Amino acid sequence: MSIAASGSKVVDLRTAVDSIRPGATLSFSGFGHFGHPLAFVRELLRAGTGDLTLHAIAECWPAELLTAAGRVRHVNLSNLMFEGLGRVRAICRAVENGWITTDDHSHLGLTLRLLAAGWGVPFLPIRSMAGSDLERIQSGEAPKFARLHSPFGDEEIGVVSALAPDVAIIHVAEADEQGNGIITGQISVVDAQIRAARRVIVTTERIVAAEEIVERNQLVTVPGILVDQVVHTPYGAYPGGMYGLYDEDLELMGEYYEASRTVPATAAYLQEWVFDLPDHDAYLNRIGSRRLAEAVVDPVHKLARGRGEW
Amino acid sequence: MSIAASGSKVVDLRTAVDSIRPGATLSFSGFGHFGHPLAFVRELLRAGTGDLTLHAIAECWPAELLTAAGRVRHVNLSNLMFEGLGRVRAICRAVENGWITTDDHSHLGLTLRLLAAGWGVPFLPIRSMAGSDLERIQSGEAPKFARLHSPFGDEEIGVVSALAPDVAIIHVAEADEQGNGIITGQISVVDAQIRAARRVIVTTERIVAAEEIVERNQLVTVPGILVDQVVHTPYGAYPGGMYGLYDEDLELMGEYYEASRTVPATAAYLQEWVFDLPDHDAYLNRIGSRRLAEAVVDPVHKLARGRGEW
Amino acid sequence: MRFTHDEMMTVATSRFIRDGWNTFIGTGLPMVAAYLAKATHATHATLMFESGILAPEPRTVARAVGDPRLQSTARRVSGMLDALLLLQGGHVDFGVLGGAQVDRYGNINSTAVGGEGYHRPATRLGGSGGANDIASTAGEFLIVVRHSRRTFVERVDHLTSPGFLDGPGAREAAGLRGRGPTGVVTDLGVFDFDPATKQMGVVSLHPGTTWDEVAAATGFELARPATLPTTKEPTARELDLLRTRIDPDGIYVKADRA
Amino acid sequence: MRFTHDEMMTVATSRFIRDGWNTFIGTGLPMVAAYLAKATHATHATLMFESGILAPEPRTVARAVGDPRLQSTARRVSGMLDALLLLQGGHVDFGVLGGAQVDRYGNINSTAVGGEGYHRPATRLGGSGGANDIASTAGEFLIVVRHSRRTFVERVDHLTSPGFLDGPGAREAAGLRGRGPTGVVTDLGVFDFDPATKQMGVVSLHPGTTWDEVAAATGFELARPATLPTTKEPTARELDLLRTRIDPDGIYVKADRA
Repeated sequence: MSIAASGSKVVDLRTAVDSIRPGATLSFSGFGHFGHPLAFVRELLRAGTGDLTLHAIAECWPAELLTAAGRVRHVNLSNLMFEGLGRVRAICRAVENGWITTDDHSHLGLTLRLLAAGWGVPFLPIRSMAGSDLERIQSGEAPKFARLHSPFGDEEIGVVSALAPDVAIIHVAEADEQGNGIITGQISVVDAQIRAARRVIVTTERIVAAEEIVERNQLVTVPGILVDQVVHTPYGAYPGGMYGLYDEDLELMGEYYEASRTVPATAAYLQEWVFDLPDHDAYLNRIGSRRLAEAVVDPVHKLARGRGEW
Repeated sequence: MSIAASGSKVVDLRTAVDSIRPGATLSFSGFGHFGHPLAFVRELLRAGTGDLTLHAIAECWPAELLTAAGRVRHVNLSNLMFEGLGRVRAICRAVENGWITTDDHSHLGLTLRLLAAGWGVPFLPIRSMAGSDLERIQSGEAPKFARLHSPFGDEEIGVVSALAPDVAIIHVAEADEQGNGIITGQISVVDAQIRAARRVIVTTERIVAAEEIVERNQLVTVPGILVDQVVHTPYGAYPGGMYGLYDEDLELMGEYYEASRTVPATAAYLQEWVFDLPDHDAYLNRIGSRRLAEAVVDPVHKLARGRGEW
Repeated sequence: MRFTHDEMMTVATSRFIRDGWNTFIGTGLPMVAAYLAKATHATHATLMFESGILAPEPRTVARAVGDPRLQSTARRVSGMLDALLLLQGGHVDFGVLGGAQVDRYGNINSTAVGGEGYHRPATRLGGSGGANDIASTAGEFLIVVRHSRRTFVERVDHLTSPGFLDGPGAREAAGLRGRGPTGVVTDLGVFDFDPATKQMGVVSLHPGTTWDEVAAATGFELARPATLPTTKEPTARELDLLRTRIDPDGIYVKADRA
Repeated sequence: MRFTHDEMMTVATSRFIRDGWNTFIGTGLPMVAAYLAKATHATHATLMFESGILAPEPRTVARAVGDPRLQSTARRVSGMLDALLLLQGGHVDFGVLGGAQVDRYGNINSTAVGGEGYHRPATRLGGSGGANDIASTAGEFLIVVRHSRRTFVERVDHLTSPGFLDGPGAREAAGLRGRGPTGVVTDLGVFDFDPATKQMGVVSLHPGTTWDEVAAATGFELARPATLPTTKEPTARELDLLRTRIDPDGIYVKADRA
């Protein structure tokens, strides 16, 4: 039973962030420059919650910002980079200097680990990772990969172990107050994340009436029964984009990317864009309504005007 | 590579049916009284193809009609009954008389067997079937269930073996000529079936332009790359229904259900409604356009007029 | 107030459903009971169907687990694999199961009865469907059947869905995660399972039912408790909801309209 | 006709893509090559992205594998789990991979270079992503990298994605289902792997490239074949398609605009 089944699950951003304990293991939605719950991440940075472990498949921006602020201890990852820009420098620097530890997987391997946890089984079989250093180097808290003899034939097969984050934080386009959430476009690995996590926090661009969800009930990627808290965070993925709603702000993302070349510049960026702003409203005020409006996409081509042909 | 990647995969119903060899293992879409590819089944009955093995999770109508005509040798099943009516009498009679053999699973067990085949792995773990006669009685060609010791902890876990049908026959609401198919409403176990099968035949109410598929590309349950043949079969699930398009014809379904009480009456029903009609067009002519029109559902409530409140 | 066996069974079933629970049900009497529970003490119970339908709120009673009424009013529609993996993943608190045979340990047969056994039964039935999955992995489940010696048997001909198997510790040994059956509702009474022996015992007899009737309709020995409580009657509100709102046409729950 | 290194690499890559193949790609030069193949000899190749995007037909070149242009023009949009399980299920004929280091067996490092190894490298990179999955389970794959001694190394510092591992039989022993790497395209030439030894060999050098240049830019011994064919130049049509239709702004493929 979901803890808030007795009514609306809607809470404010600070309440949701305060439910994250120091030392927690987290997993975030997002892929490329889209769909990361960055309003949540900034509030989590302000809260000061540290000693985190991340199960990071495609959440480059949350992982980078949390690592840049020194809040991360260990990352189980499959790929972290900024598409079209380059390396996630704060994470790379932290690894190169031994500030954080990592355990590497293939995308399928780490996703299946989450799925195994979500399905309530100790492992799932996999046809990749075998023979590579992803098999040989096991540096997580628990073993990630083993080989089994199939009971159904003379065959050896790899299996990856179940891995459950304490909390999955998922940003969606629309959700009702029970957390039934719609993601427009590709869902990245949200399906595995929400099933694996012990708790699920949904941040959403819009909270909509149940009827709006019912009308498009085949598009509900996040079943409300898995959700513990729902937070209304308009432009919650900014400066990243939300497919179908607004485009990523390449200029602002580039500003972080440039700052990330050095530790002091990174710290200055975080000071300016996170710590000096009291909350998400202040962040959006700072961006300004004109810039937010310019990011809004054409409903057919899903690109903002001025972003070229589709 | 799908065999028809060089262009349209559209063929006529007879061509698709003729691609099914005697002795084949088949799996059909459908759930309750909805979504079964019954136009295909009737044409398969006319073709005389026999000695079939079925992997039957929810396809009560295809399984019953094929068994009633003596075309089935073995059924791997999880549940076969007519919701709201009662037993699938031809199948029950065939089992009680030893005319066919069966191997029973739970719904999850049989679905995961198909999924294992689709994922290219020899087994998938499962938390049910253990301790029951579904574990103890193994009467398929190959073992279905075993227990494994997890390499990640002191735990025993059940696993079900991969099971691949030769052909999955899936009825959809809309598909493009490459077989990218949209099912409106619940998808039953189509996701597992199409991934497991060596070949996939899609029968569809409408063949639509690619643009119509692209517009709703998040609703495409059947990826065209898995599909080998596409067949246009309007009212292809009749006398069953298609969610969002037409309701089931309870009178005609009831007519079969009554006939199924005895072997001669069953044979007479098949003669009248299948063998005496040369093809699907003749079948629809016999039903008559008035009756077909009456089955069309209200676009909002998804029920035909005269079927009561929603 | 007069009420029928169906109504008593429905009301008794609904009382097993707790507020906030994710409840996995099929159609028929259990579905009516679940909507009754939602209309009374379990407002925030969520209904789930094996077809992948989540939290439907149809205006009239559905005829099937894939009924258009359920799909068009659900918060989410997916498929069977999704529904059963949510179940296995531990997200279902409660399920309701029927069956052709039940034994003293709450094991259920819905596959094959009599004859030479599984391969050549006298009567072949529908098979497990999702029942074994619910019995194995739901938090707990309730058995709802009509009471007769044919149904309440010493040993089920086919153990389709696990109750407590052959007694204490057996579910754990098989690795089953759910707590197993916690009750049985029949047209004669309400039953439960002894925490120590895992054998069926009497909770209450429905109004008007005698111990002798129950004993005669049960094919295994049922201990007679010192006192025999009577099942709490359906309230006027419960009957009114059933008769006027939830199943007014008596599709699943027959009301005495004489 | 003049052309750039980028253009030669793109055209050489596109020629590896066969008609009808399901091709799993990322963005960048390989995506441009795939669209070139579809516009020339492989009309019915289907493009798949790890983000779950199937058969997109964007009007302009996409910047990322989750680019809105790809999503809004795709025949199907799902997610990563779906895409990678279709890959593992055997539905992908061909993939294209890059990397920071490649060895003679086609093993690829995209994780960590130098320093004290994996736990404390001199340079941490992005990691496998779907690359290991493609290398392990796609029908076959092509390696596309720039040619230098830093890239073509005797032994990769981290074996992220399996080529032929340590030689003949090793993929089979590890249970890998894909056939492995079948070619390498660099800015200097086209290479393949010897069927017997599984070691990299020369297929052709790009126009204007000498053997000495290749040997100097390769950190392991590459056998000099008796004859040194020249890679077939890009045709006027291929260059025209690249420059005017597929990547007119030179986002991924630099044309010499001097």
